[in-house]
Amino acid sequence: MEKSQLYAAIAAAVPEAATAEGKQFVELTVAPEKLKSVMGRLRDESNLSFDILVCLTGMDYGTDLGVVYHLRSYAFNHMAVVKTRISDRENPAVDSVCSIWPGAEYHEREVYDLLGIRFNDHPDLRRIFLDSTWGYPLRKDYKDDVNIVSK
Amino acid sequence: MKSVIEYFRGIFNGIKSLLVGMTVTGGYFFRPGTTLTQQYPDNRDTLVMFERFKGEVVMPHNEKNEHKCTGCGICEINCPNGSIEVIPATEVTEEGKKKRIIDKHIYHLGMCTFCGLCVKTCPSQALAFSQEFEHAVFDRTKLTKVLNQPGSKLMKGVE
Amino acid sequence: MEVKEKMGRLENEEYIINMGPQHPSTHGVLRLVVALKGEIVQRVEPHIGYIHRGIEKMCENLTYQQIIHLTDRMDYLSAHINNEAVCLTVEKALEIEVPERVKYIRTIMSELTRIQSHQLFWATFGMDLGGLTCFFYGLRDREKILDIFEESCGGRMIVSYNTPGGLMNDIHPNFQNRVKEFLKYFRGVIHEYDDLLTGNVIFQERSKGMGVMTKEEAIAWGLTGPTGRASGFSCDIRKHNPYSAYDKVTFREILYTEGDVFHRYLARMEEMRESMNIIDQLIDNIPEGPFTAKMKPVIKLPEGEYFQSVETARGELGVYIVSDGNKNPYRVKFRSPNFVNLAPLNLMARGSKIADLVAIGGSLDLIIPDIDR
Amino acid sequence: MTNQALILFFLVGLIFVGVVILFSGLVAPRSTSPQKFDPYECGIPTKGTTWLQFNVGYYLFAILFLIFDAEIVFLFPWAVVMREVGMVAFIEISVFILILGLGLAYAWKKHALTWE
Amino acid sequence: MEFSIYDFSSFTAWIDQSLRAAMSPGMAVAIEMLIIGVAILIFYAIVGLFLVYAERKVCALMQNRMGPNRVGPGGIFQTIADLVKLLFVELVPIKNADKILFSLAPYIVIIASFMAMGALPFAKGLHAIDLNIGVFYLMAVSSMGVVGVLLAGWASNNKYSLIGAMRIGAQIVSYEISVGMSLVTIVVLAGTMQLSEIVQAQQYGWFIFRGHIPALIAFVIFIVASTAETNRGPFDLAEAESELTAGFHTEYSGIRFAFFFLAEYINMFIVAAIATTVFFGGWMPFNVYGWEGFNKVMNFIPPFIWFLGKTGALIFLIMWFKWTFPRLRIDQLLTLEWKYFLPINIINVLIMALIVLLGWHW
Repeated sequence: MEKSQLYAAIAAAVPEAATAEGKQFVELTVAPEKLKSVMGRLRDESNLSFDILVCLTGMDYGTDLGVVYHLRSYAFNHMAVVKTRISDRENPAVDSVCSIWPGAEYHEREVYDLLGIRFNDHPDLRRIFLDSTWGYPLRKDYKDDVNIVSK
Repeated sequence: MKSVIEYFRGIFNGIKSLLVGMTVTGGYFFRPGTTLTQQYPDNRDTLVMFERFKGEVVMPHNEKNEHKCTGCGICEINCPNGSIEVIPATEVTEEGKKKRIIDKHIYHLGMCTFCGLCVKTCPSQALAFSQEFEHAVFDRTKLTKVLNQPGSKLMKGVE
Repeated sequence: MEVKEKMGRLENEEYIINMGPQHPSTHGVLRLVVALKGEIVQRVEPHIGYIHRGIEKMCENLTYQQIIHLTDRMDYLSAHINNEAVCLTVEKALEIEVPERVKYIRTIMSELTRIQSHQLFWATFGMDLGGLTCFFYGLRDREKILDIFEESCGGRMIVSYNTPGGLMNDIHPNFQNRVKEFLKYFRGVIHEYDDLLTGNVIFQERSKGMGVMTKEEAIAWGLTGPTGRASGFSCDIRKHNPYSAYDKVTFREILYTEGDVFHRYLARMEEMRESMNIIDQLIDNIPEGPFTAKMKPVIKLPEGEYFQSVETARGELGVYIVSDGNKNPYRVKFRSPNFVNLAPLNLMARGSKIADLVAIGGSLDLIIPDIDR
Repeated sequence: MTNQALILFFLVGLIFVGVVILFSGLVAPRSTSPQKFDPYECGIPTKGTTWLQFNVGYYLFAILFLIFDAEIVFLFPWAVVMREVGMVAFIEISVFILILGLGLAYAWKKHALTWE
Repeated sequence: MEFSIYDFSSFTAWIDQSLRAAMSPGMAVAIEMLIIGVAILIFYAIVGLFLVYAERKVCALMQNRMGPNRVGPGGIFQTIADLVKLLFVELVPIKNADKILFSLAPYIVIIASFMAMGALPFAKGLHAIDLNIGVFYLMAVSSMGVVGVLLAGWASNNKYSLIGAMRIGAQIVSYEISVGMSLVTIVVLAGTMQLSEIVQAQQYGWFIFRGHIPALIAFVIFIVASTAETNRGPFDLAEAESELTAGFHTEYSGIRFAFFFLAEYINMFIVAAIATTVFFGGWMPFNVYGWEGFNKVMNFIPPFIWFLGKTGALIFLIMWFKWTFPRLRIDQLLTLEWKYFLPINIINVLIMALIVLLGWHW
């Protein structure tokens, strides 16, 4: 499927997401509360069937936090990027996609650990790398004078 | 009956596979000449490293104790770990102009990751990798090295 | 609170054993908290982060050239492929076409990296199962590839050979001869691997039917690399989204359907042979030309986001770079294959024995620095 | 002579180990670091008691062992006198072994020989 | 007084007579005991040290490397250097361990191996204990060492050790039967349990040749089962280092650990020596019927050398197993015993009995 076709198919399947034909992949921007239903449809729609969660990245956009999902389809070998933005920096939360892709479990724990984004309904949301005394190091406003030496 | 045949075939194939494995190890046992172990401290004199081996960063000096470092500091900027510090000095040339030279080119071997960016980006090829690989010392401070030799000068013609 | 939570999960009548961080079979500082009932594993809980270095955070303060040498230290057995992943991402962002010569050399180097990684896998996997001799044979053969690396790149494991736009320096004049010599040598000794381990009845009994992942599970968990392909998940990036010179070679994607320890092992064995075939096709045809494209000394990616996957020895490594137009990236994310492959360990090992847990862990071929990053 | 020799070997072993451990205890250093005395568990303090009720899957094997070890005890004297007694001994022991063999076959059939 | 290296009985008798002539009978026995004790101790130490060195060299060569080569010519003194080092290593008292059992365990493994060693017929007349139930005695004593291993694992207060101990428990209850059964097969053929008589019976051909295929099968099972009993090779589940770090001896340090190490090698020697005695004619030279010249040359080699040579070859075989095969899993270990060795062994004994009764053996 060509990218433009994929774009059209995605736009038809998930009308509530803002879809854009990005530089590399089709990009979708979804509100956090609609994320789970959008993701579910992206996986289950037979002409999309995004059944592989390639990558799950936590982002700090300065003002907002965000989560970026890279999805791939086994059958069609096409990719799409789903983005969601959370404006609440103090108590960020987004729905977990573990029930859709079980492989998301570790990714989400990592994002929780490094950026402090909570995932609702996550089976086992604990910090994965760092202990509880650390802040959230991948946030842009994270300060650590002891361990980070900037040139 | 079939299971009985399977049973004995299993035994036979199992023993055969074990014997095949034993021929490999036994083969090496009875051919002791095939050992490849390097007798490292003994072969120190004859051990030659590859010419591109990244042992440590050095600043080659010629026989007149001259180096090529102009003290521009590009290596310092490019080093990802901050293992290079260039301490510049100024020198008044014969024409009376002030010129930037190096006072000390400090290299922290303990922080170096041997990425090679300093050597690659040096505009005057003043740095190089040596084949020295025995870096062990008893004191961490000895890992901090001054690369330009005392009393050395900038090579003529290098800007 | 965190600690209490953990205690609550563990405090019951099960026999809790820590495997790791100081344990011979965890290949690094992975800690597995294993709940046992007799010899049977009830639950495995990986605890990671012992060597978390925050590479993603460090990248935010470094230029694109400087990032390369950090990626070496993630999956140190696929160092060259990791370098390549970042370089490909940067080149894609800058829309640079690298010279053909670079593509060929990168591909050959990647395949050599894959072979040496699988050799080490074979060595350590044999050792995990108690066949200590495997370790020495594997390392002996791996040494020859490391010598090839050292001659051209100057480093053995940590090669840092790629740079955005090309290579650090050209291949050594001896390179082609040495690679051919190695292929000849390795084709001659690879049968030892099969004789010693693959065919061995004890090994087969221990590995067949252990830690099974079905194709559906593998896809759902995102298992990639030989681990995924042993389950029938056709996930070879080289095949499906070719990069560098992979579109110029013909090779087989090793696929099995069983998804057990034995077939993960077999997939790696076959991949070594397939890698040798790939090198065969390329080694004599390296085109002449420059070893690097023309690059500015300071690389600034145009604003945007870039994602590129490559196939490392362990699976799909994705590099996701978000740039705000500066010389430093805004955010770098590495989708490391080991991190993903570790996740279903509990699923695989549940109900097997301790010895199987070691075999399953070994068959995933985990590199802990890549998990922790 | 034989009995004394048995005691002798027992004593030699005892003295050998005792003397060497004593000597080692005298010359070896002694540390006071409390961490060193912890049981090894990969650098993590042991959780729970070690001597917990341990589920071993081989009690059935232990029972079978008792049966067959007793069988061997009977087989040894039979083996010594078999030549003198002749074919009768063979038939008798065949019946004996057959009964035990049937027991083994039964255990096999009932999957008692698979570790659980 | 004349004695030959081919028959030590005259030599021992001469010692006995001269001692009895010089002093009271009680004193003489005491002196004899002392001589035997010291001799066996020295032999024990030499065998231990040499086997440790041999294993390291064998495994090195099989693994395509050099092995010890620094201390002495070819590294021959390496084990002595190791021993001295181990003597000077701290004996760490483990917190909450069962102190008595913990220190008792090395005694048991060493004493068991000593008692087994004493019953081996090294050469004609060179035989400290010649029981009429020698085979039985060896079986009993050599499996006693495993109890020490079990104790060590239990007493260490370490979870790995405990699992190792449990495994060795399973191993004892299984492979004891195989060892016994394969020895029964030979006792059927020999008609005696006295080791000296078994050796003597092999004067005109070793049992492995005379007993047809049943003897060969018995030998294979014996060597595999005794490898398992000595907790070695592919059967080293109790110390499986990839799962249990060091298994039952994880907590043992210094010379206490060295005793377990030593006992393992001595046990290997003992099982190889038993196999030599019952299958390979003990100290009997290799003779081929009709080749007079060849037999003369073979007979010229002293029996002591024959015995050690055959034992050494079998030890090499056991080492070869260890450095080639991956380790078995505990359930495979039991499967191998109960589903393969035991049925085969039972039938094997019966076939052997039939062969003996019908006079089909040579």
